[in-house]
Amino acid sequence: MSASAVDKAAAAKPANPALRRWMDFILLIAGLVGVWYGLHLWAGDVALTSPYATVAKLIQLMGQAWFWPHVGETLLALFYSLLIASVGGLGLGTLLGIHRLSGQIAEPILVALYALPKITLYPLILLIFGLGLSAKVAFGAIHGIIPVTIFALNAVRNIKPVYLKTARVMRLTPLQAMRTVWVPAALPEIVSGQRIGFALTLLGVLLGEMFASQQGLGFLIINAIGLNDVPTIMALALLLALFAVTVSSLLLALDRKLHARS
Amino acid sequence: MSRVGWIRLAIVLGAVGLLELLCQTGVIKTMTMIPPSRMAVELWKMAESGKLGAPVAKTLSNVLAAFVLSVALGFIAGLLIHSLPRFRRALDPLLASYYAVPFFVFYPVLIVIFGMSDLPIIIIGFLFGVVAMIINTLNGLDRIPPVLLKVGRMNRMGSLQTALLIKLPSAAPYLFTGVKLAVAYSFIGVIASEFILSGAGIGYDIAYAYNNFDNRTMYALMLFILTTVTAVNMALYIWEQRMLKRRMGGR
Amino acid sequence: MPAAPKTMRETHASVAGVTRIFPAVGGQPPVHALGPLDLDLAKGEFFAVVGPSGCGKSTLLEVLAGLSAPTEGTVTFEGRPVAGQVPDGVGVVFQEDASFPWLTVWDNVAFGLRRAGFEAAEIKRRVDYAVGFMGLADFAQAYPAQLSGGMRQRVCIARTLVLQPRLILLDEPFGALDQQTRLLMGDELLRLWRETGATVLLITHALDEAAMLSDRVGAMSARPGRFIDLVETGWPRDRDSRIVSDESFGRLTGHLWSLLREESMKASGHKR
Amino acid sequence: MPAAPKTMRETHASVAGVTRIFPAVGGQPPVHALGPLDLDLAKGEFFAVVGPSGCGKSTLLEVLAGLSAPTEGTVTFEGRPVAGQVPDGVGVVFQEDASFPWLTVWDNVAFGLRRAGFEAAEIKRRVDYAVGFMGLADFAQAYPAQLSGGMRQRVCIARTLVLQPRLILLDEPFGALDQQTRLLMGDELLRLWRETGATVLLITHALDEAAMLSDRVGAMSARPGRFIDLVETGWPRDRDSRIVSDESFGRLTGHLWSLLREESMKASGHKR
Amino acid sequence: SPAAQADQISVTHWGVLMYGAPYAVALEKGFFKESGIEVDGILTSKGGGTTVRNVLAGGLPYGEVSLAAAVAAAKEGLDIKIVNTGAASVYDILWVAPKGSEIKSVKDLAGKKVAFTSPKSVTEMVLLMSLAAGGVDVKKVDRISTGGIGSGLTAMTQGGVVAAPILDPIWSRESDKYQPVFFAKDLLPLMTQTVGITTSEFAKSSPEKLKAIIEGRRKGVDFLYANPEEAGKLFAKAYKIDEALGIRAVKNMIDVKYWGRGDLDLKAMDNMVEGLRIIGEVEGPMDWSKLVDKSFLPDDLKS
Ligand SMILES: Nc1ncnc2c1ncn2[C@@H]1O[C@H](COP(=O)(O)OP(=O)(O)OP(=O)(O)O)[C@@H](O)[C@H]1O
Ligand SMILES: Nc1ncnc2c1ncn2[C@@H]1O[C@H](COP(=O)(O)OP(=O)(O)OP(=O)(O)O)[C@@H](O)[C@H]1O
Ligand SMILES: [Mg+2]
Ligand SMILES: [Mg+2]
Repeated sequence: MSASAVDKAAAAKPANPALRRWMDFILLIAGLVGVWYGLHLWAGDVALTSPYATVAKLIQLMGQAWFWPHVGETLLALFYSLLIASVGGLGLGTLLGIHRLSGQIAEPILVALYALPKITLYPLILLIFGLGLSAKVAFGAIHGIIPVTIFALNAVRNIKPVYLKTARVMRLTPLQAMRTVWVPAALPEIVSGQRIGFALTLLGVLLGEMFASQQGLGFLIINAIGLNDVPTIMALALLLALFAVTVSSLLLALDRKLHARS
Repeated sequence: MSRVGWIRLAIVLGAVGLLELLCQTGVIKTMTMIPPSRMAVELWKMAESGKLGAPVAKTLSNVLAAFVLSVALGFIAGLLIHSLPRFRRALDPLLASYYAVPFFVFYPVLIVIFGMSDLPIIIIGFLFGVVAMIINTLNGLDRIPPVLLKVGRMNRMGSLQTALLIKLPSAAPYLFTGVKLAVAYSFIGVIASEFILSGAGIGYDIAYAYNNFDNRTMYALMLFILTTVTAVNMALYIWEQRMLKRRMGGR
Repeated sequence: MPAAPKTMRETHASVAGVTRIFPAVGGQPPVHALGPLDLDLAKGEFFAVVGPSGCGKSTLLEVLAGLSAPTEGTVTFEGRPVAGQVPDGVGVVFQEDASFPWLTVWDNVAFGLRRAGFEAAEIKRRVDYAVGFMGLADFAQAYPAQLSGGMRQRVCIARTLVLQPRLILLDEPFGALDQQTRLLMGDELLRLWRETGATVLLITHALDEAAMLSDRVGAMSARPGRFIDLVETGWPRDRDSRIVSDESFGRLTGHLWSLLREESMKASGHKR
Repeated sequence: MPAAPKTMRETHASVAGVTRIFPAVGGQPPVHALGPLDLDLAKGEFFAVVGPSGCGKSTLLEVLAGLSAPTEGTVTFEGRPVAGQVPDGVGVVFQEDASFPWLTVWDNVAFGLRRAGFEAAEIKRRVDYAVGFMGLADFAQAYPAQLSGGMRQRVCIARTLVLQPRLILLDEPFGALDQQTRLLMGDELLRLWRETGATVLLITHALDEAAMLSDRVGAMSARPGRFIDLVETGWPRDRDSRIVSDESFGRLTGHLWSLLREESMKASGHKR
Repeated sequence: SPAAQADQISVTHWGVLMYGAPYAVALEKGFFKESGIEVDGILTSKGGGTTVRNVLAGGLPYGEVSLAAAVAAAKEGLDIKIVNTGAASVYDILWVAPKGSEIKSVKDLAGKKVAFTSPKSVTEMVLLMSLAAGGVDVKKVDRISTGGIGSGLTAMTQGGVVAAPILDPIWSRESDKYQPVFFAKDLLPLMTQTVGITTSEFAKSSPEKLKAIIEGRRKGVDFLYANPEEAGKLFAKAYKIDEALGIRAVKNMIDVKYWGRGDLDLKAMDNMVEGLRIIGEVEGPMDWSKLVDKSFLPDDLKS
């Protein structure tokens, strides 16, 4: 009796959960494209091009030789700002997490700074960093560094004290303890922070490019806005969304793997 | 105030003092930045002359609208998404990458949908805030100990009663994180839209002062935003600490 | 051990042919957690369940309470089938801490009474009594976070008991207490049981507790849990923890211990 | 109870005049958690500590291990003062689950050996043995999240024991296990203790466990914890859980129970 | 400050509006090199004071900015000099209505909602002056700031406003969708729209470079007027737009003599300042003598 019930339960199990998840994702994307198409029908080409026209425009853009230096420029700026935001935020967050008092002092300040519309800082950034790559990098980094810091701070602060006690009982050197206990214990939350940090850093870089530059995707977007070139605006927004979703999914997969263990 | 609070205050005052010193001694030029004391004086003058009233009212009411929408709809959307685990799993990669897309490029679409009014700007603020609220609502609902929901069933409670009397209070600490972020993003969304898309409001006035090299107005307004955001944050922080203290027993 | 005249008593709650299989999730195979298993609880009986960890004790309790549906079989309470809903008159104390951290001790205890729509005066009377009875009077306005684990468990017990359920299901209610305090609480549970005449099902890890408190002990096998023996204790209704010095108490626990030694080795995956 | 010739044995670790007071934080007053208290552990002795919840047992252990400094008094291990650092040769199993969720069972157990720089072959030999010994062979490549609470606790015990400490401090190591499994694990701990000749300090809630396993039981008062009695059990070195049927076992636990009944009522704030 | 490449100059709305065409031609034809300076890129920005700030923050402090922004910067005490003229008129601006709309002239705007880009911008000024010049009571027109050209057109398509401003090359691209309501060229006098500016310091230290830039641009302007077809193609290439569109836009501008060759027409500049006065940007008289420096102009344009 019960054996047959077990079989029944086993039979109800779908063939391949990974496949089903992909199907779900594709269905969701299809739904979003449907909404997009509906909006397009409603608002018309003046405001929103159709999914098909957008993809066609994007493919056309990607076929142009001049397009790629812009992508390269944005990626370069993103790379440097991510480096600053991720590594800097991680280091700062870790220090603040280890030293409880400074963490308690700094966290509300960080949160308040985070809530400040950073776009209002742009004039200041320009005055400090001048034009060009450094300003973009700075703008990207200030968008990303605070969330990364806050996540890392909480990750380190929330490490179970008993892990640290274990490290002491094992008589680990501070370096050993850092490498083999602190970092792996805090890693899942750190990766979560990096995901948010990535998205915001990218946004920051784009905003920076919109103000003063002659290269980069942000520059192309602001130009397209100026020219009221809706297909290009849409194609670039799509490209950015695809890029962000891809990176985010990769980090999410890592995130899930790390969280699953703990 | 606690010891930590005093140290924090001292650090902030120290930073402001240092800035003041650097500006007063000319290490930072007036063309670059005016001293904090001047910012405060300028802000006071603007407030007295009544120049501040209209843009502040406009921006703050837009922020408030965006915030209320984000929190309310974010919570409801969170409840719905949480009850659809497959949908949620598919949605996950989109939620986190969402912030990388610059929304204001869709401003024309929003004009089409919502007309020429404050609404498109409120919607941009809302779009920024709502996702943070959804993410944290999901987080909070995930962390409700299942046993509390069982207590609800034992007391034969309906789903609305359960949502209000068990899910909401139980997830409250996480919802609070969402609320704090929604405040931040409502400010960021509304003011950034005003800054980029022009029109009216504090963000626009900052952009305008910037374009006209009017550093006094620009910094006065930036000071205003900074203090407002900090004050709102501090109020939320204190409220949150009070709740957490009760719940965590000061641990 | 003298057998109590069980068959002569009226059946209050029962499970018949019940199994519970948790369906497969992720890559993991389905888990056959319980049964098939039959059990009749007589009205006013104090029944204890012991068994190795993970054998399905909590699963049995949830099925009996109507909190989860059995994969096969039927559950009956007071003559009516239990399906998908907790029947009126059933109270559960869960294994985990189920106190609401956002309510004071007093409000926690009053929670169920308020949902059930009692009058304010009646709520106050019952809650004040229960809070005092559970030794929580000094902490009535405290929040659960300020209490020790054992005190929190007492809040949950009080919250369930103020509703005066006719069937009380207790899942390791004394788990967070030290052994000494467990015995004291056991005595009080016995007094309450005597006073109200409720039917009690108590799940516990501690064999001596099971042997001391109950009319009948059900010893479960390793997962999937089934009863390998149902032992009548034959204690008088009017008993307390001093029973431990009774000579038959030692024989009883010895019997349970030998029954479960094998099972618990299976369950804990020990030395296999 | 025959007194063991304790005075003739060499002292291995000791605390003298130790108190521990947690300084005030926030609005809360300082907590006097422990002492003043003296204790000498003889080399090779098996010492058990019992006492009501919150009386300072874990605090005593931390002070003894050098994990936290006493507010007053001195701690000595193998003739040298313990100060600010855990001395070599001390192993601790904590009350909470301390298995590293990011490592497999095997890697968890190997953790300390790797840090201490053992050779790969030696690590493999010791870890394989310990994993098998603890009944975890089938789960060597599993992560702690896939294990039950009891199995995780066994991982932590194995991780400490493979280092072959000369002083083993155990804080409720069987807390997550059911009573039956506890006894089995107790037997194995006894075997290990006999084989290695280590000194053991075991903290436990279960009086029978303390009485069964140890040479000497220290019963602590409610907070601030002090020893209200040190009871020699007088068991032979070569013993196991069958001792429970010994007539003097009942007398021993009875004595401990009466000692602690009062204390635990104080500590749990019950009926005051 | 860690400056960007030293061989880039700033042009307001480069890549978007017509101010950049002479630079596009000069770059492509090598006119700057011919005149003795290496320019290998143009920095763009949203216009207004942002371009001025970019000029001051960038490596090579020369840029073409709106006259309004230059005046505002000078009023706030920024140390800049106006050294040549860019766009000599505002005749590139017109207002359009949807095809088939009843709005056909400036008079039809009375009592209606009309878009401009943002408060105190050139479009607001041109709208106010054009209404006045067309004899429409300004108070009767509901003027709406839409934030940009694109959103203005969208708002108009949706019926939020009856008319919206448009400029080349967008106008050339979308002229079949809209009907013109009025052209600034039909209503307004000659008003200098953009000027070249630099810092006093740079004017002192590198007069040769300034002269070379001004000369290079002027050659570009001459080429535009002389060879509209080829110039249109070069412009389209630089702006990454359709060739036909580029040619059409360039021809439109040639028709209204949009680009100045560099000579500073104080009268036309005063006209612009008058406009700024109307929208409340400038108060009091303007003293050009401190701000304008003609010494870097080619000799034939210095008069
Ligand atoms: N939701 C679930 N999904 C899959 N398996 C489950 C689920 N809940 C419980 N199980 C499994 O069912 C079995 C019985 O669980 P149950 O909680 O009833 O045990 P128990 O006897 O109460 O154990 P304990 O004494 O440790 O509380 C266990 O092996 C457990 O792993
Ligand atoms: N970090 C701390 N700060 C303040 N008080 C503390 C701290 N750690 C422990 N205490 C207090 O010290 C007392 C002794 O704690 P300890 O953990 O040693 O008790 P215990 O005997 O191990 O209890 P249990 O049996 O519940 O594990 C408790 O009252 C506890 O509240
Ligand atoms: Mg259970
Ligand atoms: Mg302890």
